[in-house]
Amino acid sequence: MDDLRKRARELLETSEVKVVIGYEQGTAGKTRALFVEKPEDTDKLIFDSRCVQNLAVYITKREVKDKGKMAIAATLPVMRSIIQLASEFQVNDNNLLVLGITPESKLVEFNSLTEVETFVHQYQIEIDARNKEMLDKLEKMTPSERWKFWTDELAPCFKCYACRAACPMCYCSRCTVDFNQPQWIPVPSHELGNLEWHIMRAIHLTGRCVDCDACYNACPLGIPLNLLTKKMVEEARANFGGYQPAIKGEHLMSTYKPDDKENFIQ
Amino acid sequence: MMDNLYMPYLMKIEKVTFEAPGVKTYMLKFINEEDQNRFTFKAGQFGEYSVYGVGESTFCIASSPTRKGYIECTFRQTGKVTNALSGCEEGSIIGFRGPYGNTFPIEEWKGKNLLFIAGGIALPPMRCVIWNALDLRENFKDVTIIYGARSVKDLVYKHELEDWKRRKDVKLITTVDPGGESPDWKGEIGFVPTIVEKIAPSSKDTIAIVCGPPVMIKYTFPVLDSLGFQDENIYTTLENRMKCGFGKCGRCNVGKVYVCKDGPVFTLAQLKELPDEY
Amino acid sequence: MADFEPRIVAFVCNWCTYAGADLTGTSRIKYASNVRIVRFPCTGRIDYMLLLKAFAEGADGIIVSGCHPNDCHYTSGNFHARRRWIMFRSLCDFMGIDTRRIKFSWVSAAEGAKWADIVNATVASIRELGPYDDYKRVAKKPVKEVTHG
Amino acid sequence: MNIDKRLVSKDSLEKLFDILKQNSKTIYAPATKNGKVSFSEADSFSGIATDYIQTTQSSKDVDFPRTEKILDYTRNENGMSVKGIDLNDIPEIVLWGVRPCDAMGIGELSAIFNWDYKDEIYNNRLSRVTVFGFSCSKSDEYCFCTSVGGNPGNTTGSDILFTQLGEDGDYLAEVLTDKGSAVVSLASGLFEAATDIEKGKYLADVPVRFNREEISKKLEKSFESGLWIDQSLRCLGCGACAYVCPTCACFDIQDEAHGKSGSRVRCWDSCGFSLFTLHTSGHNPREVQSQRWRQRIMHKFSYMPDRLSVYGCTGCGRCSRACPADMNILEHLISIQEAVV
Repeated sequence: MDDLRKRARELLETSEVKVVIGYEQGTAGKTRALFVEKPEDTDKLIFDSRCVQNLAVYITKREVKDKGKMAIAATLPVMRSIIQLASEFQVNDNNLLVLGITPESKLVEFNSLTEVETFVHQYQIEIDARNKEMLDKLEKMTPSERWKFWTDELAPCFKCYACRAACPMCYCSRCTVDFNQPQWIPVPSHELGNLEWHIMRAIHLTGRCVDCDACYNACPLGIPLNLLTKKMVEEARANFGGYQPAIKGEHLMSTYKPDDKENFIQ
Repeated sequence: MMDNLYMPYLMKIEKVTFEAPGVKTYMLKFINEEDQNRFTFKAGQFGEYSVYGVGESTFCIASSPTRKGYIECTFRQTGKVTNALSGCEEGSIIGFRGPYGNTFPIEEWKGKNLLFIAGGIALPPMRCVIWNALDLRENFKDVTIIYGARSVKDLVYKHELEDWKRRKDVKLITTVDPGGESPDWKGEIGFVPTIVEKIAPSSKDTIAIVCGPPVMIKYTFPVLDSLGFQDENIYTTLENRMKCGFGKCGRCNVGKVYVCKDGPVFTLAQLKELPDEY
Repeated sequence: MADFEPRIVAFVCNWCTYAGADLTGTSRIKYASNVRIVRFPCTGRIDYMLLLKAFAEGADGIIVSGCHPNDCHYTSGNFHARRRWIMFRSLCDFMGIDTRRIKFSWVSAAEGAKWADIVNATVASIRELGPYDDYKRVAKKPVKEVTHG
Repeated sequence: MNIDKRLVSKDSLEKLFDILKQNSKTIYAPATKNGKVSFSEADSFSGIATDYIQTTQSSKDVDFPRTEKILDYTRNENGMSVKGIDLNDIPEIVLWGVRPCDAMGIGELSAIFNWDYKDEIYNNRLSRVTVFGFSCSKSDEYCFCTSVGGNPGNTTGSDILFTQLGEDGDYLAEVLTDKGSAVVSLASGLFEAATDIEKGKYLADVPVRFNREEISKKLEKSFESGLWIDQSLRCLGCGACAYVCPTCACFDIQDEAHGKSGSRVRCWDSCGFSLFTLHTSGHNPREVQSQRWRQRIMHKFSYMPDRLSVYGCTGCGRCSRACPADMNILEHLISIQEAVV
């Protein structure tokens, strides 16, 4: 990704941006986030198929935002997250420059977020085959089998909240879980506390999740909690024709259509 | 029943005193007689007061150790537990765990002047040591109390302020923040640090005890410094987030110090050694 | 499970269904007493979390009811609620929560009889299903001594 | 003191497992789930995972469970009845397959839970646990037990330490405590006499990467240093590192009410969360993530050694393996050692 390094160096030398967020070599063959502030450090920037962490989680982080204008090396999921964050007024053209990396690993620089939006709208949010198959398998189960599946999967969860921390859409300064008046979600990680937490997470991400798997990759116990948000993507498509992150677009769960269809209200 | 560290004593609320808007004082008695007799504590120590089903909250024991048979606590209604606590009334059952933390070294202060400086809701930890000193009044030279609050109705322990005013052997100066005075207010008007500067108590052979909101403490220490007070002679209590109270849950760890075990009473000299993380 | 008396919690909107329930009473229509009614300003204010809390505290069935579309006192409360129920209900179904135990309905202030029918029908069907033990077992599960996966 | 060395053949290990089962011992052993190896109750010897370097979670969940009831209360007409939990109904547990760094961590947890005030709940649980340590024949670049006073064949904390002699070989069993010898007497047939076996040959090679005393001294002067900000930029502020760590003991106490009765529950907490030090007034002594990351390192490598004369890290490398942002603690410690302060 030499053109990424070259472009990042220029941006920092002309101080058009104060920090470039990209990937660098991590431990044991993994890659990790890198914050480049000095032009000479740009040669640590790398990009290959291992770079899947959603870097958009850092553009709402106080310590990074306060550095000034940011440039971010953004793959397609990261770009989707950026557009969804823009539609929720978290980032704008003054504090973010997007260095796009297309699915064919080609560098594309965008001058404005609307350009990123048009690029993102060329692709639909598609659930990958392996997870699609898992969703169908669960669909075929009876409710009590699904209940057993989910209570068993969620039982080991110890509420480290890595799924919340790794998700770009979870930028609230104080999460519902952190309130104790009322204590909506029990703090202890017993079975009820885990169930209510994961339901709340799926509901709060409905219509906002861009299906980037950051939550699943972050979970130290490998709990398939991304199936919940993927199911909500599927349901959004089935019931309301799906959604695409759009800067000026309507938000799925805070708008309605008078003729929304349903078959269970008497 | 092995002594479970987390098991509170059961206490009954004997008397409820309404001190100021949102501020109440509870007089608590042990339900179990032997607990009452075995229970001792020293000025400056705190406890964990629990409302079952809601949680626990940390405040100092506001009554003096010289008064036997009950303990008192004063709190402001702010968080989840204090809201539930202020919902209780006389006869309610709550829990109390303690006493925890270190104490004001009253023995060492014998033969010295005492200068108490308190602000707002921080009078309770001071009141405990004030009454303790006044009950042993002959051991100390003169006792000065400077107490300020945002407005007249925010002054706590109003009846006790009257007692201290009437006593000849105590010099009491009360003040309210500018604009907080009522028409017939006869006390000082001004922030506590400015009043301390105005009264300018002598620092010779004097121990200063300062408790109040962080902003008051921040501006009072330099005034005491200019009056010549040594750092080792200035005491304060540190209010950190606490949960267990016996040095295990890690919340109150500041530098090498666990505030619940090595505090909450610190001298200014000790505070200056702590990293700026409290 | 003939002798089982289910505990039903009804979350209703104040302007339509609650008024409808009043009408049921004033017109002396009998309906099952298993239902405990919780009044809300609007169905738009009924939080999905309250339904989960009801199950956690031991409810066997839930009724959620409010104004018909276009009748809402706040014009769009029930529209927002409908979209929320569609998504929440499919998530519950996906996780195996028994959606047969949650009845959604529109009952206007004039439909006293409909309210009685809905309550009776719900109580009968929940009595058939029996207590909601699956959820109670998770909710009341004592904090496992050693909580390994 | 010479350790009671025995030999246990490869297939009598399974017999040992069955004997323990017959004596109604609950056995917790590593098992694979969702592609991760964690301790869980083992019903069969075959279910025990063997091809792994380290479990995802440490074994502290057995002595210091992530969620644990500490008292029950009931409101009744003449006031309130509160009772502590009955510790006798905790089963006798055999912790099978504990790595030496986990076993070493038990000592550090006990130091915290017995500092001045004795935590009887923890001590009682610990007294019911028999630790079967298994030495490490493999390690990876996350491991650094040798830099913090441990080693792949360390006996500290284990009741019996098994070391496999070669790829498919028998086991050297070092019986270290009374609990260990109790197990030996339970299954004496399986523990044969051991000839003089040179254990080191079969252990993994873990290079020493830093000197912890030097780091502890350097930390004294680096509270204000800028390295905390650079190191913690990619930290996301979750609790994964604290919850998988064998020596993190910070906890929260929460009440749960259901009608007239309820319980008080102790559950894990992490200094990485902002809520950990947030005052009700809104004041938060640790406002940003760099202060919280600093607290994690300072507490383990400066405050604990100073106050409890025990380091808060056994070099298992779990926090780095579990971290979603690859905050590699070994790498950070090395950069602290090299930093000019």
